[in-house]
Formats: sequence, structure tokens, C-alpha cells
Amino acid sequence: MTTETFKLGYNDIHDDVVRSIVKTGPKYYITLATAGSVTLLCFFFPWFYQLYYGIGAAGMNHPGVWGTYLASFIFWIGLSHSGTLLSCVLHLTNSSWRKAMYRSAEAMTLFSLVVAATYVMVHVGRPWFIHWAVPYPNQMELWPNFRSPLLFDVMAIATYITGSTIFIYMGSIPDFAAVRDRTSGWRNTMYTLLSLGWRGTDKEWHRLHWAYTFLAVLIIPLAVSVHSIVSWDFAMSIVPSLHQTIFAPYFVVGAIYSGTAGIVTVMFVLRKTMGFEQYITKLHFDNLGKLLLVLSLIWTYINGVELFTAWYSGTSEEYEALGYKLFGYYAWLYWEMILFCAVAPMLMFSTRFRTSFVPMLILSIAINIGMYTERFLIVATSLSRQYLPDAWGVYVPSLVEISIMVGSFALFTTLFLIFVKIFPSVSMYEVKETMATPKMEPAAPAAGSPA
Amino acid sequence: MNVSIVPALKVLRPAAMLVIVILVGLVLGYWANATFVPGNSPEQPIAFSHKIHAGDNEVPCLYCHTQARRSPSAGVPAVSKCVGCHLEVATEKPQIRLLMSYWENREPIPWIKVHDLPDFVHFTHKRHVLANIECQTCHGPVETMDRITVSSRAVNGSAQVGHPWKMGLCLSCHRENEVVNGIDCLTCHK
Amino acid sequence: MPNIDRREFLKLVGAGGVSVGAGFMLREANKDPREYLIPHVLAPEDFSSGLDTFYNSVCSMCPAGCGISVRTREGRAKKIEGNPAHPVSQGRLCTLGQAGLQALYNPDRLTAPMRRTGEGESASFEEITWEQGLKQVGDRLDLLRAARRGNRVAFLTQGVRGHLAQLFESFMRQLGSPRLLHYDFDHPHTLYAANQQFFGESRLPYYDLANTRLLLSFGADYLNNWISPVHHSLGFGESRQGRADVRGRFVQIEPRMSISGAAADEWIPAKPGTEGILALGLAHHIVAEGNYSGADLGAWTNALADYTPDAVAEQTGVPVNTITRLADSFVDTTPSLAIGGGAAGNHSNGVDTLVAVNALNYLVGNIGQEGGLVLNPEPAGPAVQQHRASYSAMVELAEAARQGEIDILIISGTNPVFTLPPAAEFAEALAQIPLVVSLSSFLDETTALADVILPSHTYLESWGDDFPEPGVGFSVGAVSQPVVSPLYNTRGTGDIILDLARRMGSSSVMPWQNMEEFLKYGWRRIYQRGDSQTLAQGFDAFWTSVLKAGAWGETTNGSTAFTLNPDVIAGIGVAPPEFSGSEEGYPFILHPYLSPNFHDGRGANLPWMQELPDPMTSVVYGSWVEVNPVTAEEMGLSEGDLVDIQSPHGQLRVPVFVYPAIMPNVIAIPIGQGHGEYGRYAKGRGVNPIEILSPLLEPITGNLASSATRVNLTPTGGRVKLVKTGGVSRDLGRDIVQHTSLGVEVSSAADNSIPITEVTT
Amino acid sequence: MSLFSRFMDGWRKYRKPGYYDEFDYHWTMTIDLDKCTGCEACVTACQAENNIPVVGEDEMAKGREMQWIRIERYWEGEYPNAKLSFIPMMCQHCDAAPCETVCPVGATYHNQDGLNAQIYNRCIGTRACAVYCPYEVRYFNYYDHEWDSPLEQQLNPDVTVRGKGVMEKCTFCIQRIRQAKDVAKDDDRRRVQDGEMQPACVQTCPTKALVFGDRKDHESQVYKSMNDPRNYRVLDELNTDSSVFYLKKVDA
Repeated sequence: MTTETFKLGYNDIHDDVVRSIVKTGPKYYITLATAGSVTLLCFFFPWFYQLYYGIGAAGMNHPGVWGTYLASFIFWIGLSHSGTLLSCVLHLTNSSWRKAMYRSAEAMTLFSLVVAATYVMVHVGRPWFIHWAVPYPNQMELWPNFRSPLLFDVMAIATYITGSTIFIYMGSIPDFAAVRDRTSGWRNTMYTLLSLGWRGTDKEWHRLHWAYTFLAVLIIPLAVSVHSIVSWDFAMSIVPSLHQTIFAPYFVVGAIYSGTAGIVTVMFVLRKTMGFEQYITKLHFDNLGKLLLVLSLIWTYINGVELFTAWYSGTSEEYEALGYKLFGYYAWLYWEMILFCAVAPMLMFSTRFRTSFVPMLILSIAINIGMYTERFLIVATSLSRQYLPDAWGVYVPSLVEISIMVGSFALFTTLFLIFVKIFPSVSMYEVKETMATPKMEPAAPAAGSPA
Repeated sequence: MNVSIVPALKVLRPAAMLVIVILVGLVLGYWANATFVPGNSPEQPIAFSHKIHAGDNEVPCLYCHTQARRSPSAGVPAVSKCVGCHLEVATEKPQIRLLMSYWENREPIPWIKVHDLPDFVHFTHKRHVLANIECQTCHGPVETMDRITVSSRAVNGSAQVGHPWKMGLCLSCHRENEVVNGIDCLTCHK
Repeated sequence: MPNIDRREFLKLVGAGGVSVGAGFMLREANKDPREYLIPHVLAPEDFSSGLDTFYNSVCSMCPAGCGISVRTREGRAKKIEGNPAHPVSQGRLCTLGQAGLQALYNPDRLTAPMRRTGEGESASFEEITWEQGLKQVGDRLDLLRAARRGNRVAFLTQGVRGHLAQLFESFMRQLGSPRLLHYDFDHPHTLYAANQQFFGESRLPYYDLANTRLLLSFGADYLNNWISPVHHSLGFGESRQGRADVRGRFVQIEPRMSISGAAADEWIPAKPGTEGILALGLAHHIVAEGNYSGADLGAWTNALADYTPDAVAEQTGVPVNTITRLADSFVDTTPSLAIGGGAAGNHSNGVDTLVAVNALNYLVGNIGQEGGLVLNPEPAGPAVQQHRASYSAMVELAEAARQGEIDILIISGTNPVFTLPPAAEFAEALAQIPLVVSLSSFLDETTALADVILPSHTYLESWGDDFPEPGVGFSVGAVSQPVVSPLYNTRGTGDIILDLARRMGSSSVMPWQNMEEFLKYGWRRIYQRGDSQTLAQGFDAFWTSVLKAGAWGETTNGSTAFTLNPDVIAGIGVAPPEFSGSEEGYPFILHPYLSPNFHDGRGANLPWMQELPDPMTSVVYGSWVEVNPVTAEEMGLSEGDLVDIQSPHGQLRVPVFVYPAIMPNVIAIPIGQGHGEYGRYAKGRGVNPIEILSPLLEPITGNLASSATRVNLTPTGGRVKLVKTGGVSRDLGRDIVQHTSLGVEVSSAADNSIPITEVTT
Repeated sequence: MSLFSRFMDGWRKYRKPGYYDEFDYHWTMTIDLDKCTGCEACVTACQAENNIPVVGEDEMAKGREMQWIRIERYWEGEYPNAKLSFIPMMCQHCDAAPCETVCPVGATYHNQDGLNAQIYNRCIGTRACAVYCPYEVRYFNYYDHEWDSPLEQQLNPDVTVRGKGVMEKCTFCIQRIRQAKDVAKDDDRRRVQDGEMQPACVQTCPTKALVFGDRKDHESQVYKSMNDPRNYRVLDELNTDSSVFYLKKVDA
């Protein structure tokens, strides 16, 4: 264990966290207001315009029928893998350094999933009929098409959202209780309801830990499957440079990669704004840095494989697609992606870099920009170069699309800001578990040892 | 310290009741409109009564709706058709006078469409009439109606799937009569 | 449940009331919009709702005269299809013909008679009644006629045939005016003149593509705009793959690859204007090889003495072996056929060129042969003189107008202001005429300058008839009947003329109330040609049968026997083409060609045509200049670069399209765009190459040598995105369009296959 | 539960081997590239028959053309030996269609006549089918199209006018097929005869390069020409098993 946490007593933790919820300065409200209004202006207004006018408001055309909407969708799904990874994997591997920040990570999971789901609505031409993609008996006697990877998507994401919601909620019940006991008025009422009458008896703790571990085990395969399925949307088509077996692992790794980078960003922000300097420490950045480094290496390898298979196939289709990716209309984006996601992360070989906050922040943001570009390229380049040369075309995003993309980040921020005022954004009880147990308090079983 | 949820729930009760009342209200209002102000039985320019014609006098449907036998659309009779009889029959009735005024000014009668399908449904009367399907199967007991209305009573029992003018009606009927390719989408949508 | 205090209760009641209202309105809001069923007052007998009715008629979108069959539903035209019974179209139709619907339903149609008010810039049109319009014109006509000065009236119309032509003629005869001009930009004057010279009759023969085994086309874009494209296409398909044993071979000789060039098996670029010389080169080889053994062999040998393959190769830029090969195969693979026209006919030596082509046919004995060139019988239609106006005739008209010799000009269907080069100064001439009357259905460039507009029906609303020329080897006629009731307050051209005739007191000579009556009167004569059985039925039965079938035919084959007038042979010879502008100052030769979509510009107001990708370049909405890749590279030009094209008589700014199949010193621009008027779809789009043509004449016909203008080409540095649907037009070894050679086919011929034998080349 | 069992039937039929052999008809088209002159009469015919909107210059510049059948052009060689070949490209009505598997709501499916159906009112506009289609012949309604009055009077009442957010494509003129079957039923024929019905493009093709008919009828013209030794299918290596056969261009 690192030294910082020892300076704290249980009460300090409570005070810090509860303060972060109860004490709300004007700064917070200003940020929330800005984020909210940006969401409204850049996300919802353009979207409603598009609903009224038709998808034509976006830049999509023939043959570029998919565009940034789908890219953003994949991006957000990818980001969502952060939480699952940290909470579940690290929980099971019993690596206690995760405990300070896994809840915000889970929040990221939840909210990026919400944003991703919204993007589905933005993407389709007639969202008012989206319910037809859900199997339910109806007088038309029609079922959705169960052979469609898009339908798998709907299922997978729905499951994933449900799972991670339960997961994050269950994990924070004891903390709700703790806050409940330190607040009054409407907050008290709210947390009373949220904590479901948690008393903190041994039995409760026991069950919590058991169920928590159980869920963790359940969610990991889910996380993997979700992004594999998303990748099948592309891989199951026969479009040159999309029709590849490597796509599932490629997407999963990419997802975890961008997700982890996302956590680094969020942690930095939390640390600065909520005053969690003592909980989120160099240690965390160091470990996450290592993780990132490994992921970036795997990601680069897979990219190489992708290029190689294209070249090795020797067909005109794959060649053209490959050449177009490397030197075509979008080439500069491709090389930007390589720089941010394959080259820059090499810096993290140095411990000094890993343990210094601001550089890590910048890098993490760069990585996510690069990863967004990757998703865009997957959609744009391959659709512009398909089988019939006389039908080739180029897709350029329109203002509406770009603004909605910006807006989606604002939407995410808004949701997150609301979250930090309702959920204890650092898991108090688990942090406590990392401390030496004083005699007075009822003992909790060691974390991660499933009963 | 109090950990029970019950007091918290108590606090919530008024809000909960409000919500419930509002929901009930919405449903009530919707239902009231649907039942007492049916949009599917409008006031026609001439109070033509199918009851008198098809019911009491047993004029066959195809006598006026001649098209139905050979065309996708059943069509409404030309004004001349009405006049053909009413030069003799019931000439004194005010409604007939109204009809005659249309006839003398050579104006068509702007009938309001009651039995309407979405534009993406290509129903053909011809095939159904030639297959000896009773008009009433879909149009309901027209011969009993003074003012025409979309009947929610479907003749064959199975056609109760939702509103009779929904796809369910067509499908169930096509299934029962084992229409060739009857449930292929392209049969009606093209 | 503990009791609720009263304010709590009131709150609930209030909320409940509001929500009931909300629910009520919700239902109200999602009720279906009200629709009406409007019945007929009197049931019409010719259609019943929900059922199609087909009317046979004649297409007037181009001079080919295809028979059409229009599908109508509830009295509205829904689709134009070819009339299977009509020998010209045989149930098929080109894209322009099908787009005729949009001429009928065009949002920019003239809906009522109009009169010009104000002068110059402030000029505008005010709506008037038919009575006013017809009176204004009729009175003036009456005055002139009474004063025996009817020759101060001029009548300018598009090329029309049949009884409408006759009507115009007798109308002008009543006025005693010789100034009746049929003007079309694309009328093949030189071809008629050449036939006059060679066959002694100014008529077109029937080109039997269907049965030919080798077609040499000297610049004639027979699949696109030349004479009768649909019928030629039918022949092309038949000749290519329609016959069990042989596959017709097609060779196209032209400086820029046209649609016909693309369809051909061999495309041979010859220097512009030297097509005739090439033809004579072939002729020389044929005679020299002793493949011609006619009585007049000697005469031929002398006439062709100068056209040795080497000399010809030197002049035309076509290699010697190609010339000899073509000549030999032309002799060997009979029946063969040589046709000439298009750009080849629009040079200073146009007539000679086409005579040379006829000579080629004569030498191998294709004339009167099946699969060759069949002479047509006298058209069955009413006898009318030739009123075809060449360029110089139009210039004369303009000159006369400038001299103040013309008081009234009636314009019908044609648009000279657009299709005449500015050098003719036609627009200026119009300004000099006191009363210009336009009978057009659209506000085109010429109509915009008229004083009175008496808008005509479109051809789908009016009566008429047509006797297609060339016939198909026998006499063909068809009546065009109205397929829909008129949309607007317009009248049929024939009816307008008859009305005017009445107003100038010619009703005694032209007693017919309307065009239909006149048609019936005229067709009575054709009816009388019928056999006893037809006559027995009586005229009305005959008339209905013609309307029903949409076509009338009579198998009186033209005279197959043909003897060549000896002094024609002496006169044979093609001079090298002249061009306007020096080769130094103007290094490029401008090759303007009729756009597949717009013909001579008449199709430019049809949205379908505007949005139809040009077959060769896939460009939509706009103009472009086609440049050879090598030239483009030398000048550093690429697709979309704006260039200035300068001729001695004008300048245009057009984007470049790098075109793989055009001679390095030739540039091509499609005709049809560049309208200044003519409705929302045509106006202000692209450029009109006619604007920069030099008024160089073909001496014999006096027609414009439209392919003989030299231009230079200067990059402006500007750049636009050429709007086109095509991506990369090279199939990078993907075998999308697969080819096969004849030999393989024969060997791998499976059962129920079409065996194709080697065509010796 | 009957609904469920029905669903299971529907599910099984996809896995049943040789399911597609059980069609009553098997509508097929052959296109003789040796006859095709690229005149584009078929394009206009299709546009008129199927209520295909005119999108205008700006939309064209964005690459949003709508014509269901398009003429593709491929150049070979350089001047003076440049050659140009045209190839009409429309929905190939593949019997193993990639687009059919991907539509989440089953708006596009294979019907018993071997047609690749597109049900506009079921489409939710994911555009996945357009991505999966290797021939790129599916066109999307990016907005509600308008006809300048009175051009709308030309619209074909037998064909639905598509609204925004809906995918559309060549249907082999299903409305004409339906009508032909209707006529056949009237005079108690079980089958539609060869040549009795033709799609707009086939009907108008001036060189008769396009032939359409029922593959099951071995006397039909289309059956003969699809067995011509020159026949091939575009992108056959993708095993889409398409119903449009092309006849090779002959070099001579």
C-alpha cells in the first residue's frame, strides 16, 4: 500500500466524499450550465433539425451511406469498456489500487453507453420506428430479423446497459447508506430510498461481496462480446477491408485501449476538481500508464496484421482499399491516428512520464482523438472504395454531424456532472478496506475474497 | 439513526398520487374522444343512407360500386347514376332536392372518404370481389348504417386482432383462406 | 389510506381535469387527415378509375417520328412507351421520347395567351384572352392580304410533316407569301443534297442495319441523334446478336468517339472533314483491286485516280493498311453498308463527302439490296414542297427583316435565337419586325422576343399526324391524337392557324373548323388507296382502326432498280475541308455534337434529361469540353479546370473533361445547354457552343459548316467540381465487363446457345 | 403459441438446403453487353415507371443520385485504341443476398418468386443493406422529395412514393408482375406466360439487349439466353448467386 492513504482516518474519507456531494460551489453550477446548454445547442437542436429534414442534413451519400454517426457510436461503446475493465478485472485480480477510482470508471461505462444508444437513434433514418428492432408479438405478425448483426447489437447493448447499471448501483449501496447517515432533509430522504435500508450488518456485507464478485464475473464476457458484436456489423459485410476475421479482437482491444485512456482523463479531472488528491495518486497513473502501454502495443500489432492481410490477399479490391487508406483522400487522418495511438504512447516506457500528471492527461486525450479517427476511417475509407470503380465516391461530414459529435461529449459531461453530485464518486468502503482496521468498527471481510 | 425506507416513501406519497391521477386522466380523455367523437363516421355532404338503399331496398353493392368487380378501386358512382333512379324515386325528399341541385349545376358531390388505407397499401377490390368475399367482411354491416362508419365488428371471428383496418385483419383472413403467397409482403406493399 | 386535506384534494382534481383534456386532445391530434372522394358528374365511357387506358400516338420530341403508346390513368398521362405496332419504333423508345411527359407536365409551360408590354429592358408579358390575341394577329393578316401584301408575312416553323405541313403551306398560299421556312439546326441538308446528286431524288433511303454484316459509318452517330436513332438501335441489336449465323460488324470513323463509336467494333479517328477522302480512298482500292466490274468501270478509275491509299493516308491520318483492310472487308462481307452524316456532313465539303459515301455503296452493289441501302417509295402523306431552311435561308430572312420587308413573323416550335450562331444576328432582326407571333408552348429564347404569344398544346394534347422519313422501305403513316385533355388555356397549332385563316377570310378555301376535321379530310385520300375490303368498311371504321393501331402501313416497295447517271461519276471528288481561323492562332478544331439528352437543346427543360448522366462522361447538369489526355497533360489540365475557348467569333468558359477517345487537336462540346430562357431547369446552365461557331458555309446547300470552326484554348486557373455520377471509369482488372473473342464462342458452343461464326475481317 | 411457431418456421426456412428451389417463379434478367449501346433509355423508363424523384444539382453534387438502374462505363486502352464498354447495373436480386441478412427489421427479404423485396413501410433506415450490397444499387431517401407542380400528375399510382429515411431499389417492376399475375388469374391460368410482362427497362430497350422472364419456364427466351455460352455474372466470386446474367461483349 502507498503511504498517502495512511494519513487518513475513516471519518476523513466520509467528510471528503460527503463534502464533494453536499458542498456545491458556483463553479460547479457554471460548469453544469455550460455543459447543459452546449448539449442542447450542439446535440439536440441539430438532431431535431435532422429529424425534421431527414438524414440529408448529414453529409452521407451514395456509396458513403454510413458516416460519423456510426463512428461515434463505436467510439462511445469503446469508451464504455473502461469501467467494466477496472471494476471487474481488477476487482477479481484483487488489485486494490483500483478502488479509489473504479466508481467514476463505472459511471463512464454507464454514460457512454447511454450516449451510444442515443447515437443509434441519431443514425437511423426513421427513429420513430426503432421499436421494430425489438422482438415483441404484434398484430403485424412480424419479428425482427434474427440473422442481422445489427439486431445482435441491440440485444448486446441492452444487456450491457442493464448489467452495468445494476453493477454500479449495487456497489454504491453501502456508500449511499454512509451519506444517508451524514445528511438531512431531502437528501436524507433520497439516500434513504437509494440505500434500500442498508444497515451494514455482517450478513449484508457478506451478500454484497458475494453478489458483487458474481456480477463482475458475469460482466467481463459481456464486455468482450458487446464489442465483438459491434465489430461484426462491419466484419460480416463483404466490403473490401471490412470483411476480416481479426475485427472482433481488433475492436475489443481498441475499446479497452480508448476506455483506459478515457479513465486517465476523467481521473485527472476528478482529482483536480473534487479534491481527491489523496485518493487518486501517482500510483494510479503509473499503473494505468503501464496498462495503456501494453494495450497500445497490441493495438499496433493488430493494425499491422490488418495491413498485411490486405496486401497478402493480392486482390485488386483489397489493394485499392489499402492504397486508399494509406495515401488516399483521408490519408492524413490515418497517419494522425498512427502518430497518436502507436507512436506517442511509446513515451510511457519512462516511469517519469507515467507518474507525471499533465503529460499523461495530454497523452490520454491524444489517444482518444486517435481512436475516434480510427473508427471514422473504418467507416469512411472502406465505403468509398468498393467493388465497382464507377460507383466510387467520397464522404465528407456535414456541419450537423460535427456539431452533434461535439454535442455528444457535452451530453456525456452533463450526465457525469450530475452523477458526481448524487453518487459518492469515490467508493468509501473499499478505500477503507485498504486501511488498517481500527478496533472499534465492525470488521469487514477482506476485499475480493469471494465467500 | 433511521434506516427504514418507509418514512421516505411516506414523503413521496402525494407526488405518487398526483402521477397516478394524471395517468388515469390521460387514458380517460383519450378513451372519451375515441368513443364519443369517432373520426371515422363524418357528416357527409348528402345524408346518403346505406340502410335505406342496401338494407331496406336491398340494392346490391355492385349496382352502384360497379368498379369493384374489375378494378382495384371500388369507386363511387357518378352523380348521373344517383339521378338515374331519383328522377323517379322519392323526388320530394329534401336530400334528393340537394342531390338534384348538384346535378343541375353539374357539380360533383364531395363525399368524405371513410374507409381509407395508407398510401403504401395497394389493396385491390377486384380480386376480393371475384373471390366472393362479402363486402361486410371488411366494411362491416353497411346495410344497417344510416351514416357510413368504419365498423369495429369484423365478421369472421379471427379478425379481432386489434382494429379491423389494421394489417392483422388482412393477414388472419389470408391465412385462413390459404391465399397463394397471401402473406408475402409484396402482395400488398410495392 | 389516511384522509387527504382539501387543498391536496383540489390539487388532484385540477391535475386530473387538465390531464383528461390533454388525453382528449391527444386523440384529436392523431386522427387521420380528411380525404375526399370526388365522383364524376357523368360517367365517362373511355376510362374507369383504377384501370389503365393506352392511347397510341406519335412522338414529336425529335424528327424521327416514332410511334408511341401512352399509358393514362384517371385521365392523366403516366408513361410513354413505344408502340409495338409502329414499324419505326416497334415498341421501343429512346430516353428523350419517354421524357415527353415532362414537356406535358412541365411547370414552366405557357398557360395562356400573352402580349408584350413595354419596351427593351422594361418589357414584360401581360395575359390576354384568345379572342384578343387572335384578333390582333388576324386583323393584321387580313389587312395585309386585302392589300395584296401577304408576302410581307413570314412563317417560321420546326420541321413538320404530314397535314400540319400542308396546312401551313395552304395558309401561306392564301397570303401569297413564299416565306414559309422549316428550320431545324440538325436537319441533314447535305445528306438530302448528296442524295439529290447521286440518286436524283431529294429523299432519304432506308438504311437496313438489321440485315447488314458490315457497317461503315462516316461520322454518323446513328445510335444517338442521326435521323432515326430508335430504329437504328433496333437494327443494331438485330445485326449484332439477333441472327443465328452471323454477327454484324460495325466500324465508326469520326474524330471524337460518339455513342455509336463506343458501340462499334472498331473506332477510327480520321482528321475532321477528311471522311469523304477516306471513303474515296476505299473506293479507289476496291476499283484498283478489280472488285468492281461495272460498265462504267473506266469512268470510276479516272474519277478515283488521285485517291491512292498512300495519298489518302497522308491526308486523313489513317494508316494505309487500315484503308486497304477496310476496303477489302467491305467488299467481302456483303451485304455491307456505308452511311455518312453528322459532323462529316457539316464541313465545307459536306455534300461531296456524302456523295463519296454513296459511291462506296454503289461500287459494292449495296443499293437496293437487303442489308444495304433501300430506296423509299413516295411518302404516303400529303404532297408538300420542300421548305427546309438552310442557314443562309435564315440569314436571308433576317436580312429581309432588317430591310423592313417583313411585317409579321409567325414562329412555331423552332427556337432559332438559340440554335443560330450570333453571326446570323437573328435576335436583332426580330427586333425590326413589327409583329412577332410565337406559337410555342414554352418561353424559349425566341418566344421571349415575341410580341404576341399564342401558346400551343404539347403534342400529347393535340391532333396531328406524321409520315416518318425515311420510311422503313414502305409507306408508313400515323395519327397523333390527344391522350389527355388540355392542362391549360392553350390550343393546338393547327386550330390556331385555321382560326387565323378564318379571320383573314380564307374560310372558303380552308373550311375546316379544327385540326381533327382537317385530318379526317386528308386521311380520306389515304383511305381511298386501301383495298376493296378496307373501302367496304367505310371511312369511320378505317379512321378508328388507324387511331387504335396508332400506325398505318402500305407495302409498296420502292424501286430497287437503280442506274447511276454517268456524269455523277465525273463530278466525284472531295476537296480538303476549309476551316475558319488560322491554324497558328486557333490550334484546335471545335467539334460540337448534339447532346444525347437534349438533342439540339429542346430537351434542356426536362428535369429527367438534366439529371440523366451523359452516357460517355456521366456528367449531369452542365457543360464540359472534352480534351485528349495527351493534350491535357501538355497544357497541364485536369478534370474540372476552367478554360476559355476562343473562336474568331466568340468565347466560352467551360470546365475540362479529359476524354480518352478524341483526337489531340480536336475538342468537343455538347450542344443543348446554355439557355438564357426556357424555364427553371434549363436557364443559366452550362454553355452553348453554337454561340462561337463561325458562319462558314457548305457551298452547295448553303448550310452552316458547324464542324469547321477553329478555336484556341487557354487555361484560366479557375476550377469547378464537375457534377458527375461516375467514379473511376477503369475496371482495375476486376473483370466487371467481360469480353470474349469470336473463336472461343464457336468452340465452346453448348446446346441452345447462339452460335456465332467468324466474320472475316 | 402460434406466433412463436410461425416465427420458428420462418427461421428454419433460411437454413433449409435448396429452399430457393421451391419458388413458383424465378424471375431472371439477362443483359447482352454486345448489344448495349449505353443510350440510357432504360434509366428514364425506370424513373418514369417507379416514381423516382429528381434530386437536383446540389444533391447530385453531394453524390445522392437516385436512379435505380445506372449505366456504368469502363474505358480500356489509350488513344487511338481507347475502347469504351457500358454495363447497366441494377439490383441483381441475388438468391444469396448479403443485404437480406443484415436488415434488423427484415424490411428486405427474398420472396417466393426469387425477388429481393424491399418493403418501404417496414424500413427504419439503418442503411446497413446499402453497405452490404457489393453492387451499390440501393438508394436512400435522404429527405422528402418534392415534385414541382404539375409534375406530380405523372406519378404512377401503382407504386408507393417513398418518404424520407427509407431505402429503395430496383424491384423488377413488381407492380407489373403483380398485374400480370392478376390477368393470368382472370383467365384461370396458373402461370404468367413468357413475354406477357416486362419491366420498364426491358420493355423500352431499343436494342433488345435486356431480356426478362421466368427461369423455371425452359421455353422462355430468358432461359435460352442465360444459357448462352457468353453468360457470366458480375462479382460472381462473391457467391451472391444473382438473378441478373450478363452476356460477354464480343471482340471482333
